[in-house]
Amino acid sequence: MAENVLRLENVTMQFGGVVAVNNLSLEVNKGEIVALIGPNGAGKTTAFNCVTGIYDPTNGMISFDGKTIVANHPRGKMKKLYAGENAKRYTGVRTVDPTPDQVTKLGIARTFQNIRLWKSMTVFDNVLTAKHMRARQNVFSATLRLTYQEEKRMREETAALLEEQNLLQYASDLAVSLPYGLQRRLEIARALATEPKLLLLDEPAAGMNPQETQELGEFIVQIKNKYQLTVFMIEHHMDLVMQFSDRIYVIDFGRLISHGTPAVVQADPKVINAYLGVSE
Amino acid sequence: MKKKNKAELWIAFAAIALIYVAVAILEQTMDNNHIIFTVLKKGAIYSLVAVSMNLLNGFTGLFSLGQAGFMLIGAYTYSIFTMPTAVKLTESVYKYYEAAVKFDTGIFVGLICAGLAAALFAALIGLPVLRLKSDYLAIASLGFAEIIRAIFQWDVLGPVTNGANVMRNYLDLTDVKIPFTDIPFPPTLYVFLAAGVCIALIVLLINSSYGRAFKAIRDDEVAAEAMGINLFKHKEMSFVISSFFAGVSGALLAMYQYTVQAAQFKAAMTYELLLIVVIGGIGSISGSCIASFLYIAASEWWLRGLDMGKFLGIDAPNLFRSGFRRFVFSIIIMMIVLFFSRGLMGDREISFAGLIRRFNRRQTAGATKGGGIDG
Amino acid sequence: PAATTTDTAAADQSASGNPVVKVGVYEPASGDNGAGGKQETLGIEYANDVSPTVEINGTTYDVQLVKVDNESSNDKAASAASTLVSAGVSVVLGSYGSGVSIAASPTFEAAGIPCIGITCTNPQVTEGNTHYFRICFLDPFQGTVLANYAFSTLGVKTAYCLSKLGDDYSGGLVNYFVKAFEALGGTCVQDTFPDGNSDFTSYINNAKNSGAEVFFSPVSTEAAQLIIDQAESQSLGMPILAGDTWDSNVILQAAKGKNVDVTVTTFYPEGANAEFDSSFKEWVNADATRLANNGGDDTVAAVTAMGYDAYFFALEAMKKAGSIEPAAIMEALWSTTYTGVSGPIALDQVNGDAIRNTAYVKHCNNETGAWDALPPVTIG
Amino acid sequence: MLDFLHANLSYILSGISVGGQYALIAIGYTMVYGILRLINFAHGDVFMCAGLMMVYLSTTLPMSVSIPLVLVLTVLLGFLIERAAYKPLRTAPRMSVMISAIGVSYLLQNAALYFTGGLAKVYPTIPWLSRTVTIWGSTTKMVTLVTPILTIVLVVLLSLLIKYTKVGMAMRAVSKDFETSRLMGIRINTVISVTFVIGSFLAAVGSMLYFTNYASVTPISGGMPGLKCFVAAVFGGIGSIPGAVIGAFIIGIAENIIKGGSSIFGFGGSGWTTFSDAFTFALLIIILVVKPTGLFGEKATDKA
Amino acid sequence: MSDTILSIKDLKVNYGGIEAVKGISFDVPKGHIVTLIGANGAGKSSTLRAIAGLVKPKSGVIEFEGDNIAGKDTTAIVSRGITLVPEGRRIFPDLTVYENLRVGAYMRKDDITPDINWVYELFPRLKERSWQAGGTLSGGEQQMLAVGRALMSRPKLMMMDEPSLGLAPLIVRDIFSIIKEINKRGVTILLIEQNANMALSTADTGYVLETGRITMTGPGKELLVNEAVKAAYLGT
Ligand SMILES: Nc1ncnc2c1ncn2[C@@H]1O[C@H](COP(=O)(O)OP(=O)(O)OP(=O)(O)O)[C@@H](O)[C@H]1O
Ligand SMILES: Nc1ncnc2c1ncn2[C@@H]1O[C@H](COP(=O)(O)OP(=O)(O)OP(=O)(O)O)[C@@H](O)[C@H]1O
Ligand SMILES: [Mg+2]
Ligand SMILES: [Mg+2]
Repeated sequence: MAENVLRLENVTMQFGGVVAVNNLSLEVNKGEIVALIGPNGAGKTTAFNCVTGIYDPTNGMISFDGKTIVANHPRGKMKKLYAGENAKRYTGVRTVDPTPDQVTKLGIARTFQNIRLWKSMTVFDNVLTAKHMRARQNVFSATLRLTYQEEKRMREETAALLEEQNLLQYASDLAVSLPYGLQRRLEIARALATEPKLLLLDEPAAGMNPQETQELGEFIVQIKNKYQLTVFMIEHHMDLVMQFSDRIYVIDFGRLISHGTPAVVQADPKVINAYLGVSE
Repeated sequence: MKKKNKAELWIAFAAIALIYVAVAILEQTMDNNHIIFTVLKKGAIYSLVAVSMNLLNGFTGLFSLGQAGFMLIGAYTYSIFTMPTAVKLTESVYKYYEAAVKFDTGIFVGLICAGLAAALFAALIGLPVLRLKSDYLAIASLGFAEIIRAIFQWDVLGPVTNGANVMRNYLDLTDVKIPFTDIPFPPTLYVFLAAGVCIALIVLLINSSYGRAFKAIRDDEVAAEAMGINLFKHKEMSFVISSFFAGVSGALLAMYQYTVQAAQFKAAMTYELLLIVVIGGIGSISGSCIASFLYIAASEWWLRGLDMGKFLGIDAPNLFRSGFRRFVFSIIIMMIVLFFSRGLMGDREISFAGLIRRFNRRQTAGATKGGGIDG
Repeated sequence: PAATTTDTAAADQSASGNPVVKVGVYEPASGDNGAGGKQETLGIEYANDVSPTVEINGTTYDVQLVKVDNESSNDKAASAASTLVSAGVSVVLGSYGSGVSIAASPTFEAAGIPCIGITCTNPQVTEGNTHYFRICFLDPFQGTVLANYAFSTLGVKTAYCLSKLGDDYSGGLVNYFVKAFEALGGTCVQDTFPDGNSDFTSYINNAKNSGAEVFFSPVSTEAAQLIIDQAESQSLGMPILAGDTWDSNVILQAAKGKNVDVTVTTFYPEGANAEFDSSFKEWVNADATRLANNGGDDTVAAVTAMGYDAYFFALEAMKKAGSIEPAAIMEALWSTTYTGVSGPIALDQVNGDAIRNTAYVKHCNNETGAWDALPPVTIG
Repeated sequence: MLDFLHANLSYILSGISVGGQYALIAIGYTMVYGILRLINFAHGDVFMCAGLMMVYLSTTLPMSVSIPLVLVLTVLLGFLIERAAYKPLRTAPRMSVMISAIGVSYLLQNAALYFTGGLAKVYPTIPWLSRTVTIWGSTTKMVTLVTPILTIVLVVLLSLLIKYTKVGMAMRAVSKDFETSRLMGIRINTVISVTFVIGSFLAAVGSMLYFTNYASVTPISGGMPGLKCFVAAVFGGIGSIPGAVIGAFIIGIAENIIKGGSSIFGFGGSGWTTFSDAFTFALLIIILVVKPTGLFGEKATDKA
Repeated sequence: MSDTILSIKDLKVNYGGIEAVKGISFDVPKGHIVTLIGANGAGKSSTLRAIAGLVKPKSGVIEFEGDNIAGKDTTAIVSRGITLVPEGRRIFPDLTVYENLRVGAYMRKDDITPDINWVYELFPRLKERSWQAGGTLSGGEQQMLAVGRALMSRPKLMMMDEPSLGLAPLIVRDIFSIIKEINKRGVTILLIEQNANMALSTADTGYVLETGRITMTGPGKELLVNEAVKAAYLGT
């Protein structure tokens, strides 16, 4: 049995009356590419946001590499509001509520549904800045250039990374001036610069045509192997999902409705009803 | 590419050195009471605050309007610390109170303490305020500045702050001595040195890994946080550092002005600084400096004649009466804002290579487009 | 490192061919004290019109006024002062408002230029300075006069004192008033209002609720107008007392026809010198701008008379110095004497303050909108 | 309790009155912010200019003419400011527009300074409004009683306009998305102008009520009320009209109670008044710390 | 052959120094569905934005019903009967579904009730949610609203910019059947899609855009089987 890298256990995220993620449990194993699919508004992005610390889930536990990184149970106002499953289950657990940067530091990096590059920065600086987190320096030593060697190392590594992604020729261009597809690739390169073990991709192929989507899939496999990553992605392009993922989780209204290998999921009537539709 | 950068850096150094030499020579040869020195001193001090404000507003994207408050803290800390104990105790300044601070320090220690006091305060108010977004942050920081001003005017603190009355007789620019001697240090040069060192530190910071992190926060907070940049830590850092330098510049302003009073550090002062930062170009250090000098020179020197009956040789006491200067000045500002909506420099810096390139271009061909400014 | 500026001053020549001596007029034309500053400046201008030249050591000089607006603001003081220094003035007159005088003092000191305070009454203006002189009485004196007046003449035991936060003038005067009033056995309730405040109703209610019998508020004329207006609408019901700033036709206009009782102390009461009054009125009425600067009518403000005296006092000092060198004038000022429309002026040898022991008391007549003179008060 | 209220009625009365005047100005801030995301720093100065116009017009014209004329001219001023100083910067960075607003504020103040010669101008008495009335032993001007009523009537009218009319709907649409509004055929410049016209109109009404209370107008008369009203708008959640009104009343009343603090609560001496403005800000900061977008502010959701 | 409603001649669009559209020409016949496909950044959106007047074209002619509308004001253009369903839906989040539809008919002075009923008929989902604020709808619902809103102005020409972006496969199919439905009612449609398969099988005519230029054209069904198109846009 493969060891699991990411594990969600009964995760629930409630906004006021809306339960965006409802008692969701899933696992992502080391070295896998796992896809999360489901209709619009099913709660996929919300689930990602719970993992990365942007939201603080209402209930449930998330562990990464065997360590609990998020844990919560209904408190305060939520206590009255939330009466779903497992409401009491985690009351004894110490709540863990990391900020996104802490999660990233643990080794989870992500990309965004709508590209979020740093607009005023060059391609090079976008990647270089992502290395800031792991740099060994403080504000004084950095300002007074006492750690110039560290800076030099960061620059060399950035250049190497860009070289690898075939982005080096754009190094001094503004990130936003790149074509869309390259921006996606740059966003992934930036995420890699944080030296992650797990990469979360939110609709990496949005706005790409089938051909570009195909290339993207190959690219993901390539970096996964090279950096020994685990990949967890949200996607609506079924060609990409079915061809490249090892396993698929399907959610609807925040709940898991199906999971398994692409073949299994594709044939599941629940999934066809809620998501895929009947192909003509 | 690397080589060209190096060369440019050296040219920049040379140019800055040249400015210093020019100031030193000017001060040795010209009458020291000429208004030009007022402009130079105040301009240098405003450059420092403007740059520190730019660090926060321009580079970190935190829209804060608390600058005047931090300058106030710096100015008061400096004046309280450096006012000779004898003066404090002789009633001449603390007329209505018994001075409570019974020690004094030198100028250097005073300046550092001024910065530290402002930084400390910034660290405290940063905790609640930095959670707020854009305009809410602006108004909250403006509010804090007003609260600080009220506290410094409070008569209960009179023994320390002299209530709402002026602080004076502390060590000012005339008390600066050349180290280990009793020879007075040229005051304008001193202000230039002090402000220059501070600005240099800010520039080094901005070009370091931390500076990039600040810019990342400005461009996209969510992405910055997702890439492992601790938002609060970095915002607080930028806020504290910016306030430190605002405090130092407050102290320099106190030195230059000979007297300080809390009443002067009003919201209007912050607006004025914001105006300078934007006119210079948000995110441009050299822009802030140039705008500071131009702003001070125009408002306090070049346009004075508009107020005093005679301007550019035209004698028209009825038109050029009191208030006309400010009227004209505000029209000029509006023009700049409307026609250079990104400021004089945009977010670029002056670059000597750019200047040279422009110069060459003009000499060789008729190419007109492009500026002397460059990334 | 460099020499002083006077060589440029001496080199200037006017149209008449006479050499020129420049006199700096360091006064506010805007801000809180704009109205007072303008009236003070009018006195100087009038004097300059009356006597545009001065004979020093046999040479006739044209006196040229160099005016700068200090905007009633301490932070503008230093650069306004540098403007004068830069223009090469030999002596500076002003300013109305003590704060700006204190703030500009070091700039003038550094340039070695003597200054003559006209109506700035705060002791700190001249204290410890050898270059700042003054031709009016001081706040400790004025405060004592007002306290005596309130305690003895009005017979009140509790006073409500309102000053502006961060204003040296009102803060100082209230302080001396309180000291004197409490020494006499009275009690004081103190309050301050912040900059930019225009709602005085709460302060008036505070005064009423505090059980005070007199409302002492030696603040700027801007605030005074508001106080008078709101005192009426809130039925203050006690006399208002103030210092020299309120001696202004702005106050008269505000109080005319209102149910308020205003008494002020001042440097000069209109009518004390009929000749000066009438010729000044003629001069003011001759020009619309002057009239506007005087607040719209031809009332003679005390500060105007003082400005007039200050000008001649400065000329006197130049004559005595026999030079237009600032240093020489500064030296000569200590021993200059002059009898002006506001009385004889001589300076003490400690701080260079005028030796004056008389303050004039005026009461506002709400029907005629003019000042009624009360007997002057002399102390010491 | 009743006695306490009775004794301090005058503070509360003037608080309510000031609050009403603040509300009329605060609405201008909040509406412009709602539509342009712009802190219109010049709004307080428009208010001051309305005061000065009244001073100058009433010297030659009767009240029945000057009052409507002031309303019209102020509206025109607001309209011109928008066209000259903000419209050219529609696509410029947000900060530039704000600086333009600060610039206009400077310009208006300095123009007023130049033309008035920096002297305070006595505000004319508007006959009926200035009458003194006595209620329950406290004397006050008629305007104190009129202000809150007038304010509430105007605010209700305004809310109806925004909620139910076509131009109101357009305003709400434009405030979210210029480009798409244009695609719908909305003339955004017209809609923005309407916003400024309404804001300036209310400022003009506010100026009549305010200066009737405070007798004189100076070039900086707009500064402090402007800042306070902006605080009121933020307090209530900038962009929200009811928020601005409630914020304004809270600030007006709190401010007057604080000024009367030593008398009402019987301790503290002049410390209360030293901090009267500071208190306003402290209140604001407390609200913002608890509710980062003000009392009725929309939540800024930034989804990842 | 039916007459041409929109005719583009040598259109160029620049952003600062960047040339996004480098001189393209094409016609849209009345009553047809025409689609533009092409890689990211090919200039598809820029073309539509130029037609709608949201960007000023650098040069070229945009003829709508015989008049040149290039460079005209957006309001003037949309009042002629052109409408754009913008990239990313852009519904007004604070307005209710009903108000969003009303804003869509902002320029009309006549009775809009029949049109609202028509939209509700097309999208019964919107009728259920008519009092819900637009911002709280799900992505698919928002897309329906954006289309409905565009219909409210009774357009002669409806331009859609990637209506299927980010939608679940099920909804994507819905959207395309709705496009056909609208077209049947007489509205000419100019469609941009990344989902080239769907777009080409729906459209009467297709154009392929590459870095600001048109490189191929033909009936949708033909392009669908074209080898070059297949290789570049349809994947394997
Ligand atoms: N901050 C929030 N406040 C309130 N509701 C929210 C918030 N974030 C998400 N939601 C709601 O939660 C539900 C799930 O949204 P989410 O973005 O996770 O969907 P998704 O599965 O990523 O859909 P899509 O495929 O369209 O991106 C939606 O109904 C959404 O409106
Ligand atoms: N506002 C803008 N400023 C500068 N460049 C722009 C702007 N909008 C688009 N561009 C550039 O113009 C080119 C064409 O963009 P456009 O949006 O028209 O492409 P598209 O074909 O619609 O692509 P996509 O599939 O990504 O929507 C791109 O290179 C893009 O970077
Ligand atoms: Mg999503
Ligand atoms: Mg596009």
